[in-house]
Amino acid sequence: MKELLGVIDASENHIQLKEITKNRSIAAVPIGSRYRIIDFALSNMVNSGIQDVGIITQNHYNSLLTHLGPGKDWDLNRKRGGLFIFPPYGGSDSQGWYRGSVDALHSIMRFIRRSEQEYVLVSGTYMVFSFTYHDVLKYHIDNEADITILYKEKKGMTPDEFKQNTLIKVNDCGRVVDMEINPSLPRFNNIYMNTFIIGKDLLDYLLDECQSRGESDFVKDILLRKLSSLKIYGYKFNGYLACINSINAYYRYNMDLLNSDIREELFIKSGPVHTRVMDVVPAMYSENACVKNCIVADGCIIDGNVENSILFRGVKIYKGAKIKNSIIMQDSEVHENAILENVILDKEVIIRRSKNLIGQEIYPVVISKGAVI
Amino acid sequence: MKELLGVIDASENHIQLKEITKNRSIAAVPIGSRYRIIDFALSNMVNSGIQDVGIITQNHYNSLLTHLGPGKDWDLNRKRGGLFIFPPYGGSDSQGWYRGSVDALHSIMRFIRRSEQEYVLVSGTYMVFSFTYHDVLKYHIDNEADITILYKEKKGMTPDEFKQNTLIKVNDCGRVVDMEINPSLPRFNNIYMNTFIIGKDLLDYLLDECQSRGESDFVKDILLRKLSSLKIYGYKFNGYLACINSINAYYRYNMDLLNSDIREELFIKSGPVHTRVMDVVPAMYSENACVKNCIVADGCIIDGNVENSILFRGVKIYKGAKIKNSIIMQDSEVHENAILENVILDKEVIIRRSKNLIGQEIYPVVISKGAVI
Amino acid sequence: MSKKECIAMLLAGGQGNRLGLLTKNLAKPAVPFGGKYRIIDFTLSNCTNSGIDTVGVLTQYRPLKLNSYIGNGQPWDLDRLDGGVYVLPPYMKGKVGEWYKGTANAISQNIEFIEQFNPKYILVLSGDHIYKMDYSKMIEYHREKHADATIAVIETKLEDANRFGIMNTDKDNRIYEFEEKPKNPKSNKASMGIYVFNWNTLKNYLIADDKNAKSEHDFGKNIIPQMLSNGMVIYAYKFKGYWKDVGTLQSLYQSNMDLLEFPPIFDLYDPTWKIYGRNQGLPPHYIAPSADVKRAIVSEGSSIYGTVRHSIISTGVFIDKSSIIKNSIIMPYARIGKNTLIEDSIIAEKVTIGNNCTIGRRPDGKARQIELTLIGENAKIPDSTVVEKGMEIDSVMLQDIYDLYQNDAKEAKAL
Amino acid sequence: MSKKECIAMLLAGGQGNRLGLLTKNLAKPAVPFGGKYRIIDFTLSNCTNSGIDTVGVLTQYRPLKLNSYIGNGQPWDLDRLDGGVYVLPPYMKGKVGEWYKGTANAISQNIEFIEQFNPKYILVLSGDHIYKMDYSKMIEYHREKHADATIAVIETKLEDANRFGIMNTDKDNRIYEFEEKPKNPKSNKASMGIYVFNWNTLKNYLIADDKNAKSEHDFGKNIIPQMLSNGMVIYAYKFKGYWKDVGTLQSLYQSNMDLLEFPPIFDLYDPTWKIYGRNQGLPPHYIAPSADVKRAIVSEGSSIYGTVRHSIISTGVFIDKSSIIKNSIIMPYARIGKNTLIEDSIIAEKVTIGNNCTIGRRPDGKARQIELTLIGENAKIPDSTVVEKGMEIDSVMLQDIYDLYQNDAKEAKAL
Repeated sequence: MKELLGVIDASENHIQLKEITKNRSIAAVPIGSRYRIIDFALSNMVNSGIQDVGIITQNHYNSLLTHLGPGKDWDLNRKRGGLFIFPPYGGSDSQGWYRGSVDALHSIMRFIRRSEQEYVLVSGTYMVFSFTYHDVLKYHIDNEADITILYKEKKGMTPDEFKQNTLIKVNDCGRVVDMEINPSLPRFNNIYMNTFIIGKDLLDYLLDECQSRGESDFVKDILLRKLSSLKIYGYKFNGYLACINSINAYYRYNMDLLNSDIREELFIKSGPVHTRVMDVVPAMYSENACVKNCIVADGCIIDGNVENSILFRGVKIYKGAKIKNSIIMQDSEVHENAILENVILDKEVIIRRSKNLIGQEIYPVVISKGAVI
Repeated sequence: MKELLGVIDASENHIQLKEITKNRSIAAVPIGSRYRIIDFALSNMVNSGIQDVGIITQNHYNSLLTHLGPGKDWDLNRKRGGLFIFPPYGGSDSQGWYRGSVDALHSIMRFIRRSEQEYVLVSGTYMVFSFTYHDVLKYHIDNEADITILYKEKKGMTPDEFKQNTLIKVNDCGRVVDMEINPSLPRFNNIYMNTFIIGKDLLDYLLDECQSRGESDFVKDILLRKLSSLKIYGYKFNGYLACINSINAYYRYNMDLLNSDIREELFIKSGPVHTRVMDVVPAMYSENACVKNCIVADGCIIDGNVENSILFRGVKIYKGAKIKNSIIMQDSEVHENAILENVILDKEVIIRRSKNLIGQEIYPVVISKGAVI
Repeated sequence: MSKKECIAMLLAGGQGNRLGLLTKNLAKPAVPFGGKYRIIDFTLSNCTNSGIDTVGVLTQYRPLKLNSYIGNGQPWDLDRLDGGVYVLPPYMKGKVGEWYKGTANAISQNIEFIEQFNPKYILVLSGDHIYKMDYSKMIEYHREKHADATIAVIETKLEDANRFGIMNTDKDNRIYEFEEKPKNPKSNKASMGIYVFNWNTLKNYLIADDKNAKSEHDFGKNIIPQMLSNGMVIYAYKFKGYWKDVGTLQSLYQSNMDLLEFPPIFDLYDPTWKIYGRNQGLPPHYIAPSADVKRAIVSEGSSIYGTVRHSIISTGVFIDKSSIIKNSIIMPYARIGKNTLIEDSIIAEKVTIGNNCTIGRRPDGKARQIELTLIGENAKIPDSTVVEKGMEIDSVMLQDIYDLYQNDAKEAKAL
Repeated sequence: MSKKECIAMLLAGGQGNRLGLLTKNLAKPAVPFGGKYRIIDFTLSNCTNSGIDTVGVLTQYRPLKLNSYIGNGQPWDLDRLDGGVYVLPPYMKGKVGEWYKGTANAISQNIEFIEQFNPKYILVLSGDHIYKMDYSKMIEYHREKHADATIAVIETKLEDANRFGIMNTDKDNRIYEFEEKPKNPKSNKASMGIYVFNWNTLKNYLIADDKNAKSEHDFGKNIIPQMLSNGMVIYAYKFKGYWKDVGTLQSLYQSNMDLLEFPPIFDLYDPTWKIYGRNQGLPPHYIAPSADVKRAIVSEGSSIYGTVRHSIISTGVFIDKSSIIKNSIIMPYARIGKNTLIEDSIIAEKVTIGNNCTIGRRPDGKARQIELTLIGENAKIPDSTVVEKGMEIDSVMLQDIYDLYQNDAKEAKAL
């Protein structure tokens, strides 16, 4: 896909997951035992054969920078092209914090203009799915579209998720004919996936026009306004979509990964999900381990009981500990006879002997990074 | 040199070279046909076998980031350790722009503390020299010194250079007994080279103490004050030193490179000076070329006359052009019959046919990047 | 290229006959180990962790997978600008080429390669040992002793000493005699096959040895004895810690099982001495509600629906419901069907085992030395197959068995 | 490993006899070219620039320097996680090993390597051609034509066609006949030795060819004619642009000299098609006040105090005062003394030439075909030596000459 430049807008600081996003952006939030949320958006591009990817970051970008490094693990540390990370204030075009997606994109317009590609694929990170974009680009070109946006039918999603999203109406030809932004009671059937393809020159023109009017939101100030004047097409995505825009959604979608079909679709079908390689040993199960329905990363040492849970790298579960319906992030430890249920432990948390933490499925308890309880 | 952590403080924005530092830090200023000033400080560390290097940057760090990339060209793109670049606001410890060297170092103290090394070598960039630090570290340890600073006898240097520098007095045992900062008429004989070795824990303590008193300058607020309470030793450097703290010094020291002995010392004796590899073809001399006493980088095409000059990569000199005593940076072009004398052209300058630019040796004409004249 | 203090030469040429079918299509150092590693990972990681950034891997037997596995050396941080890892096969000089004739000859044929780096010391390593060792300390010892050569030794039980090359040393650990598998060992210091040499000294011995038609061109049998008889200064460097030569199926199996001991005999969890390997980019492993996993190592990308006891489950393995894996090593990407029992077995890479099979069942009530069963790479074992204890089976044999069966069937019909 | 659309196999095995002493210690693709390159840089850069990220380099002759030069592939951006560049020597399978017997056999011995990547197409390249070509366009053409094989051809003068493998095609460029060096060529389409094959098809032909004891196992002589006779669809892909087989000393010299043409016949200055090579990290070159350099290519790290005319000066070369270099190639790190004349010569790597020498002087007033003089790698030419036109000299010969001289002197004394 030499024609497609990838851009990931990871400056989405309107998405907050309680303590989990206190010191990291949503893009850097750990998910699925060994990944970060951005791994999906980035791997989708790499698996589509996209060779140049720019990532726009905003506040708390440190953990994201550490995670991405020079892009080796995505094979994007190339001599020409590869991975470009834009910290705020980085581009000489930028004038401070981004008010919205238009500011964010505009700040890297020089990078986009200089690229060799004709089209730009822009994606966010908090919509998690695995997909390759060959067909979308073909669809875009065949339709002679100005913009092609990805959408999925909303069925199966909860009202919570609509509130922070855009719903669209698509006619029989695939043209997007109407949109509603963050509705409480949506009239339309399709959720916009924060991902679109656009010609480089058109993007340049639209961003400039929008900025010159003092506006800053790509969906509200560009897509919605231009529905009739531009040919905006919708590409229907039929796969699995996780929209991680709240702590509940985060919890629920992690638990989804215990379903083998969903794992198959996310991790295998569209190619591997690349992530930072940590060189950790395989997981070790002791004589006392009792593990049921869990996904477990390398480096775990399990001497206790774990059920319906997600264990990240290097987690230690001591003898007699009982863990149920929980997410335990990297290097956390649950000591002897502690009981956890419906809990999210951030990284490097220590739960001392015989402590209990019980949350509810619709209100999981969240423990901040490094806490000792 | 597994015991030594390298830190380059490239936040030196008190050093300004007219238009040349308008959009780049002094560390990123081009020098010697194919280098940037920071290449020397960084290569010194790499050639000393230092494996982890942190670089502190401040404003205009974009060209520096592009130049360094992930550190491949210095073999510092390692799995563990290697090159760490700290943009301002990058560390969660930092609270804004650095007031001075203490702020700069303090902002990366977490990085320093976490390192495996026992000692830290801190260096600036605008003092250009080629050296390896094995003997300095041995000297530091043998003396049981608290801090060891590098100095060179001032003879041969001009009064201009003292004004922005520190001069020191060293006793027979090598102890630094007095210092004077930016003197107009110096009483001491030795110039401090902005480079020192210190124990990691001591550095931590001193920075914290200094910051807690609201002070910010490492030389004035730490070195000078602690002359008696700490064992501060001077290590005498006997090699070639270029102190690039003004446009005149910049011009003069570039011209120094036409001296073969100086080139031998800078580029060969202490190991190669690594820089960004650009994959440019060798230089091409036409039938009409007449070149005398010049250093010329790859990628130049020379069809005219050049004397006593420094040509950077990709420079084009057309037929009949006459260039003398000048520095022509990357991708600049001098068209037919133009005449340049005592001129510094920044990158991508175009001098049209038959234009003349004549400066003076002590006042070279400087043309900004991208200018067309 | 700049001068290097020390470069390592890793002998990875052996065919590894004693690993049976495992090395039929695979160089020994590329054999999987410990769930997600290959044998060579340990030596390469030791090099990186010891600060040795230039490693020549000498290989002539089926190096393809090894070559691809090593690739650009990035997983071991050996993708260096100046140095890094090089796979060194035999090559033609002028009109003739010759294969490596012994460990010493393999180094000797690569004198030119080594000279490029102009090293002071050379570290000779084997590609089939499992251990963690800081070579920089051994080199430091070698330097301090002003030795011409230093040999790493491990203290064995005296009764085992007759299976090793034994170093007889003076009080200062200087070696005065070397005995290959002595009947009456005078010492328990066994050579680990790890040598440091002053390169200039070794080079001369290699050149001389090459001209000696009677020599087997082997370090232990020829070079070291020759150096000793010339009065060269050779020291023994005592190594303490876990070390295992995994040159036989039995020792490979045992060394894998050692990883399951708790507290560990051989600890891979030390963050200051990571073992690096090529990562496959697989998702985390999944333990199903029907699974029962105890005393096991389980690697990324596997899915377990059955029972696992005291076993190593490698990357990408699938174990279906109601199956039982006991005291076994399941190598990468093997797939085990439903209701199958596997005991005391090594199941090689990409093997498929059907439903209702029994592989290597241990006779009831008898506790004696484990007799291993081995299913070779890519073999497809049909449903309801019984593989008896101690057998070694690969896909070609399976075809033979099948043909035989067809023949029998034909003949039966003909009758 | 993931499936690759196309992988490249680069034939770099040849000894390159016709490059004389230049390849005495060096594989042909590692011979320096154009000041800072080596011959193989052009093909590897073409691969990278064409988006082909997996390249096998088949080599068996003195691959050390080539191996070190290629290293981890980083200079050509071929240090990929999955793919990249692999040096592929012959290897042992079971007890036996065999050297590559021909171009086709070299590929055939690496079927297993290729299968790992499961490619749809395979691009077969030579390691000793100088050209810039976008292989992705050729593959696209191959795909559009639904061809089984596609061969790149260049149109030569009809009178030269008898020195090439000539493709006779129909109007659509489909090849119906292949003639090796025909006396009466029917076409001027010469094979460039660049092939695209459907891998599955080629594999079958390779396996069949290997079993044919009469075959020379060569693409041009055996595989292509066999495919044609079986009615396979083979197309010719016309290449326009600079292309030179630098398999002889004369053509290597000429191709270097072509770089000095202005406007360039072969343009290396195109930023969209960079030629990559391993960078030596040398300082810029220096032209002294006493120097006079015209019509020359001068590379990093050299210092010129003398006169250079119509010559290639490579990296790290030193040319002292009052010396004159004319119509010559001075390869990396050569050092030329004072007051020395070099004409129509190739001075190989690391040669040292003393003061007051005359190398390859052209007889006055005679303008005819250039007869080259070659000084081989590492040779040290003493002061005041005269090397006559057309000679090839290396350090070993110099020793012989010296011994001879000593003998003569002794005999003279004895008399």
